[in-house]
Amino acid sequence: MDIGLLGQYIMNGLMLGMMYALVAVGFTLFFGVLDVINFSHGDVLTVGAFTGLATSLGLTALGISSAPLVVVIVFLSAIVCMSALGAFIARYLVLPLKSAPALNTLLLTLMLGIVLHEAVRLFYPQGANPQRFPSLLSTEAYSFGHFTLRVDSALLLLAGLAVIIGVHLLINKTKLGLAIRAVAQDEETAKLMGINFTLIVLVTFAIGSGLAAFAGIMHGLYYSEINFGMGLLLGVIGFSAAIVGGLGNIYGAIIGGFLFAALQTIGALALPFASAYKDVFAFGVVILIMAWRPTGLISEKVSERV
Amino acid sequence: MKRTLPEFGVLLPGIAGLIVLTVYLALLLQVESQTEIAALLVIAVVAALAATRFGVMPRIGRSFREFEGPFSLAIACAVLVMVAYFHEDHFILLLIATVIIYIIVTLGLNIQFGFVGMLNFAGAAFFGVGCYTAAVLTKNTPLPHLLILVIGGLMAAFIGSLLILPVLRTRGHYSAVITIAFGLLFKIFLEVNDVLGGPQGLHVDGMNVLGWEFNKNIEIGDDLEISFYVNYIIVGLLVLGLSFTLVRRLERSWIGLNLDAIRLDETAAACFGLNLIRWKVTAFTVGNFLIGMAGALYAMMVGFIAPTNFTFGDSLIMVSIVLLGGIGNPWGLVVATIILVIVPEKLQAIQEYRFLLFATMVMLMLLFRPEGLLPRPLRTYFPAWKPR
Amino acid sequence: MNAESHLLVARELTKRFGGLVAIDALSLEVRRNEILGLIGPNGSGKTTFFNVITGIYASDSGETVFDGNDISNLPAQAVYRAGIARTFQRSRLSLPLSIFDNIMVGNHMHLDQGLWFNLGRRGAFKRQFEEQFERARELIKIFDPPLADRMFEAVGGFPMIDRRRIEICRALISQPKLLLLDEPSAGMTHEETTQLMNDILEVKERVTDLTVIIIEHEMGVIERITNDCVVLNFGRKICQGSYQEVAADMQVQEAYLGIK
Amino acid sequence: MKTMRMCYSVVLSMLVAFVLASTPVSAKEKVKVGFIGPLTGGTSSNGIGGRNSADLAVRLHNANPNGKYEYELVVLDDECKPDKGVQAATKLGADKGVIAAATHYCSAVAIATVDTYHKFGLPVIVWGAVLPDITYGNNYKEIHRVNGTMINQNETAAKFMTGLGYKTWAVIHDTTDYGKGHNKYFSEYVTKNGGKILGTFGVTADQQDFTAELTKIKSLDPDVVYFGGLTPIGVRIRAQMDKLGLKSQFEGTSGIVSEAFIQGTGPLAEGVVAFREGAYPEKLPGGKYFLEQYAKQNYADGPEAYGAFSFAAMTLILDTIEKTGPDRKKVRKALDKVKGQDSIIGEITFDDHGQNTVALISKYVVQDGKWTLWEESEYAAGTRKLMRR
Repeated sequence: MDIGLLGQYIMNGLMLGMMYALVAVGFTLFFGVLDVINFSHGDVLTVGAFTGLATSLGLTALGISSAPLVVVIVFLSAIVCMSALGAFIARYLVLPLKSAPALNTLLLTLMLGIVLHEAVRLFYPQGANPQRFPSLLSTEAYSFGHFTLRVDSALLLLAGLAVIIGVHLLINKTKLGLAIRAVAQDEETAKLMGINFTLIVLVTFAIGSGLAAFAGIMHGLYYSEINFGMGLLLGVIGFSAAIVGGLGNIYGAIIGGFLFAALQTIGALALPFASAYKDVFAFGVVILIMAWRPTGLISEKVSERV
Repeated sequence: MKRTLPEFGVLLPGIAGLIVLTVYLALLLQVESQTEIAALLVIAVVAALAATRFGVMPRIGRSFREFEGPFSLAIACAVLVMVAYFHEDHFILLLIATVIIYIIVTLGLNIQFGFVGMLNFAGAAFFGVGCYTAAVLTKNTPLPHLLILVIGGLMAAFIGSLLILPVLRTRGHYSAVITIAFGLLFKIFLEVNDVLGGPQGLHVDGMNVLGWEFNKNIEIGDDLEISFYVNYIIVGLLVLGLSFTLVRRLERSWIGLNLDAIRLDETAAACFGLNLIRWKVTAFTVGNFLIGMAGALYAMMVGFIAPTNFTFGDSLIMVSIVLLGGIGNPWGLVVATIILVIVPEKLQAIQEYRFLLFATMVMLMLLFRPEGLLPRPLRTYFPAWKPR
Repeated sequence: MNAESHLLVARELTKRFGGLVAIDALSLEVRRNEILGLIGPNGSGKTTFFNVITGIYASDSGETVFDGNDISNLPAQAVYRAGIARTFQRSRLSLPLSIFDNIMVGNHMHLDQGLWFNLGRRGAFKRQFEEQFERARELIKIFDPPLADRMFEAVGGFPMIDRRRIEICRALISQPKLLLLDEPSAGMTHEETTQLMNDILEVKERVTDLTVIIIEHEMGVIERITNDCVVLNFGRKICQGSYQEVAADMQVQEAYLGIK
Repeated sequence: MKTMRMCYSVVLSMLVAFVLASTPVSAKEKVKVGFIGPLTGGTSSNGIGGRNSADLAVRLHNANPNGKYEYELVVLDDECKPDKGVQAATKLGADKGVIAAATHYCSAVAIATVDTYHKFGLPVIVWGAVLPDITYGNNYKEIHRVNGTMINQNETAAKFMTGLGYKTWAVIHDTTDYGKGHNKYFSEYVTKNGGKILGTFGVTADQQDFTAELTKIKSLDPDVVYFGGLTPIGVRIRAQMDKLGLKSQFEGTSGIVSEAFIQGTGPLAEGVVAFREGAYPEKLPGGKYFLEQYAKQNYADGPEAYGAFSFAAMTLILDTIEKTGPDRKKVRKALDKVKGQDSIIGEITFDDHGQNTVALISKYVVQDGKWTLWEESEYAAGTRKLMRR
C-alpha cells in the first residue's frame, strides 16, 4: 500500500485511540477506587462537549475572538464543570449505593447517562440536532503524498498525549496519586493510614470526568460536530477498552483504547466488502478476548475470601 | 374443598382490587383529554399510597397468592372484557397487545436477572432475533405461523447460546459488558447487513393460522367490526399464560431454588453440588426463548421492523421494568409493564420526556426503594399448602 | 493406615497463593466416626485445608483419598456427591431465602433435578416436597424445636445462633459421611457456643456413620467434643493427638503464645 | 377497606363525567387530519418547515367562514426512522377520527409505512419523500404524492455534472432505501452519460467517523464525491473530507438541500451542488402567496425546501374533505381522481399510482451561505469556480 495512505490510516487510528484511551482511563480510575462501573461516563463526555460549545458561543457573543484564548477557556470551562459534575455524581449517587449490589450502581449510572443526554437533547437549544463545533485551532494542512497532516489534528494528538502523561505522573509521582493508589489497594487500610476516603473518591471522579470533558472537546474539534448521542458509543467503547485492558489498570485502559481503535481501522481496511462492518468486527473481537481472558489482558488480582 | 367463610374473606380483597383496576384501566385507556388523564393518574397514585397506608395491599396480595390460578384466569377474562368493550378501537387494542408482549419479554428477563442473577443488557437484541426470524420465515417459507413463534424463540435461545461461553467464563461487570457489546454488535450488524433490510428495516407478513388472516378486521354481520388486533391479543394472552405458568412452576420447584442459590452465593451453591453451568445455561436459554417468542409475535403484529427498534436504550427499558416491578416477582412485572407502556402513550405531555422520566424514576427507585414496587415474597412451593 | 479405618487421608497437600505457602506438604488422617479438632493460629492454613478438600481451590500438589476414592482436585460438586458437606467461617446462608429453602440447597443430591419432573409433574413433585419437608423438620427439631414451626421465614430475620444451626442442618441434610465445621462458635456468646456444641454432640449420637472435622479457637470446645486434635502452624502439621497430649506439647504452646 | 376502594371508583367516575361534560361544544363539526414528518433529529428543519406549512393550510381553511368543518391537525414525529414512522402511521391509522394525512419527508420512512396506511385504509399524500417505489412499488390506492421522484432528479444531475466536464465519481450513500435508490439511479445515468464510478460506499445513518471510507476515496482520487443521503451525515462527510485534505467536488441530492446543512458545515458549504425536483419557492405559480401567508404566521422556522409541497398536499386534502365529507373511503376515491387541480406548486394530476407529475428539476449551488439557483449563481456566470474546474 501507498506509504502516505498508510500514514493517513495510522493517523486516523491514533486520533480515535486517543479518545478511547482517555475515556477508558476514567472508567478504570473509578473502578480502582470504588469497584464500581460509572456508566454515565460517556454522557458526561457529551455534556462536557456541549459545555465547551456553549462557552465558545458565549465568548463569541462577548466579542472575544482571540483563538488561543478561546481554546484555553473552552477546555478549562468544560473540564472544571465536568469535574464538579463527576464529584457530584460520586457524592450523591454512587457513594450512597456503596453497600448495595454492584448491579444497582451499574443500573443507576446507566440511567444517569440517559438523564444526562436526554437533558441535552431536550433542554439545549435545538439539542436534538447535531451541532456544529467551531474550528478553534489552525486548519492549516501539510500534504505528503496521500497523507494530509492537519495542524489541529496534530495539536489534539499531542495534547491528548500530554494529558495521559500528566495522569501517569499524577498517579505515580504525587501524594494525591499515592492516596488514590492506596484507596484502590485496600479501602480499610487506607482509612487506617489516615486517608480521607470520601475525599479521594470525589477527587478521583473529578479527575476521570475532567478527562472525559477533554475527550469531548477533542471529539468536537476533530469532527467539527457534536450531538447528544455521541457519548453512548464512545462510553461503551471506552468501557470495553477498560475491560479488555483489565479494569483497575491505567496502562491496560490505554492499551485497550488504542487496541480498539486499531481493530476498527484494521476492520475497515481488511474487510473490503464493507468497511461498515468495522464496529461489528471490533465488538466481536472484544467478546472473543473476554472469552479468552475473562478478566482482561492485564488481569486484576482476583481473590475471593471463603 | 369446601368454601368456608374465612376463605371468602381472603378472596374478597382480591376480587374488589381486580374490578377496581379493570375499571380504572378501561377509563384510563378511553379518556383522551390530557387533564382527565392527569387527574386519573393522580388518583391512582393517591389510591395506591392510601391502599398501602391502610394495609389493603397485603390483603390483595394474599388473595392473589392463595388463589393464584383462579385469579390468573379472572385477569385473562378481565382483559377479554376490556377487549370486547374496545372492540373497534385499534389504538387502545394495540396498546393492550403491546403490554401483553412486553410482559412476556420481561418474564424472560426475570428468569435470567431475577432468578439466577445473570445480567442481560441485550434484551432488545434477543427480542430482535425473534422479530427478524419471523420476518424472514413468514416471507420465505410456508411454515405455519404458530410454529414460527416457537422458532423465533428457539433462534433467540440459539444465538444466546453462542454468547454463553464468554458469559459463563466471566463474572459481574465483565459479563455485563459482553451482553452490552453483543447488543450493540447486533444492531450495527443489522444496519450494515443488506440481506436483512439494513437500516431500512423489513416488512413482516401478518399472522395466519389455518387460513385465519390475523391482519383483517373481523366483520360480524353488517355493523359489528372487530379490530384485527384482537387476534393478536388472544394469541398473546395464550402465550403469556403459558409463559407465566412456566415461570411460576420454575420458581416453585427445586430449579427455582437452585437458581436463587446460585444468584445469592455461587461458591456455597457449588459446595452443595449445584451445577452452576447447567442452571445458568438453562436460565439464560429459557429466558431468551421467551424473549424471542415475544419478538416474533410482535413483529407479525406491527408488520414492520427496523434496527432502531432494538437499541441499547430499549434493552435498558426492559431491565428497568424488571427492577421497577420488583426483581423476581412476576406480578410486579405486570404492574410495571402496564405503567411503563401505557402512561407515556396516554400522557402526551410527557412523551418527549419519556426516557428522561423513566431514567429518573429508576434512579430514585434504586436510591430509595431498591426492592421495587411489589417486592418478591418468600418462595411458597404450594401457596395454599400448610404443614401438617 | 488403611482405607477401612480412615475415612479421609490427605498426603503431602500443598497450596500456594503467589509466594505464600498456605498449606505446606500437609499429611493428615481422619478416622471414621471421630470428631477431629483442627486448631492453630490465624493464617495457619485451616480454612485453606477445607477449601482444598472441598474443591474450591485446586491443590498444587499432593492427594486426598476419601472413603477409598481419590478425590484430589475434584470440582466442589463432585466432592459433595462423594459425601463431604461443610459450613463456612463467615456464615454463607442465603439470607433472603427461608429456612426450608436454605436447608434444601444442602439437600441437592436427594432432590429430583429433572426439568420435566419439576415443571410438568406437579403431583409427584408435591409428594417429594412433603417428604423432604418432614426430613428437614425432623432434623431441625434436634437443634431447636421452635425453628421447626418457622420453616418458611427468611433466614435473615434469625439471630446468629439459629443461623449456625440452620447452616449445620443444611450440611447434614444430605447425610454426608464427613462434616466440615469451620469455626461454628464465631460471633456467638459462650452460652450459645455451649448450646450449639450440645446440639452437635446430640446429632452425632443419633446419626450413625458421621465423621466431623471442626476448626475451633475455643479450647474449651475442643476439649469437650473432640477425640483427636491436629495442630497447624504455617500450613504444617506440628502435632497430633488427644487434647491433653496436644495441650502439653511445647511447640503448640509456642505457636499460640507467639500470637497471643 | 373495600368500601374505600369503592369510594375511590365512585369519586373517579364522577370526576371524569364532570370533566367530560365541561368540554366546550363548537359550532362546526370537528375533523381531524394528520401530519407526519421528522420533527426531531438531523432532518428536523425540513420536518418542522413541512409541519408549519401544513399548519398554515389548516389555519387558512379554518379562517374561511364558508368552510363546513373545523379542522384539527394531529402532528406526529417520525424522527426520520422507519420504525418510528410505522408507529406514528399506526397511531394515525388506528385513530378513526383522522380522515386523511400529509406524510413523510424521508423516503426510508415513507416506503416503510405504505403497508400500514393500506391496512387501516387511511388516505395520505406524501409531501417530501422522493423514492419512486413509494407510489410505484405497490397498488395501494391510499398513497398519493405531490412531489416528484428521484429518477428525474438523478437524470438531470448526471447530465448536468458530466456536462460540466467531470469524469470520475466516488459514491457514498446511506444504506436506507433512500440512499440505495439514489445510488442506483445516479450510477445508471452517470454511466450512460460517459462518467465513471470509481467506488461505492454504503454508510449507516448514525455513523460518526467516515475517515476510513474517505481515506480510501482519497486514494481513488475522483473528480466528484456524490453523496446520496440526508443532511446529518452529509455534514459529517463534508467536514471530514476537509480534515483529510480530500479536494474533490461535493455533490448532494435533495436530502441535503436544507438550511441545516449550511449551518452544519459553515464555510465548507461553499460550492456544494445539489438537485431538487420542483421549482424554487419564489418561482412557483403560487409561491409568492404562500411565502407571504407563511410570513404572516410568524413561525419560528422557515418553510424549507419542501414546505410548499406540504402546503399543497394539506390544502388538497382539506379541499377534498370539504367536497366529500369526513369519510376515509370517499376522500380516498376523490383523491384518486384528482386531475389538473390548481395549486401553488402548479397543476396537480395523480396518475393511476397516485403520483403527481413534476417535470421541473432545480439545480442548486451554495453561494455565500445560501442555496442559490445554479442559473443565477456566480458559478454559472464563471466568476466563481467549482472544485477541479
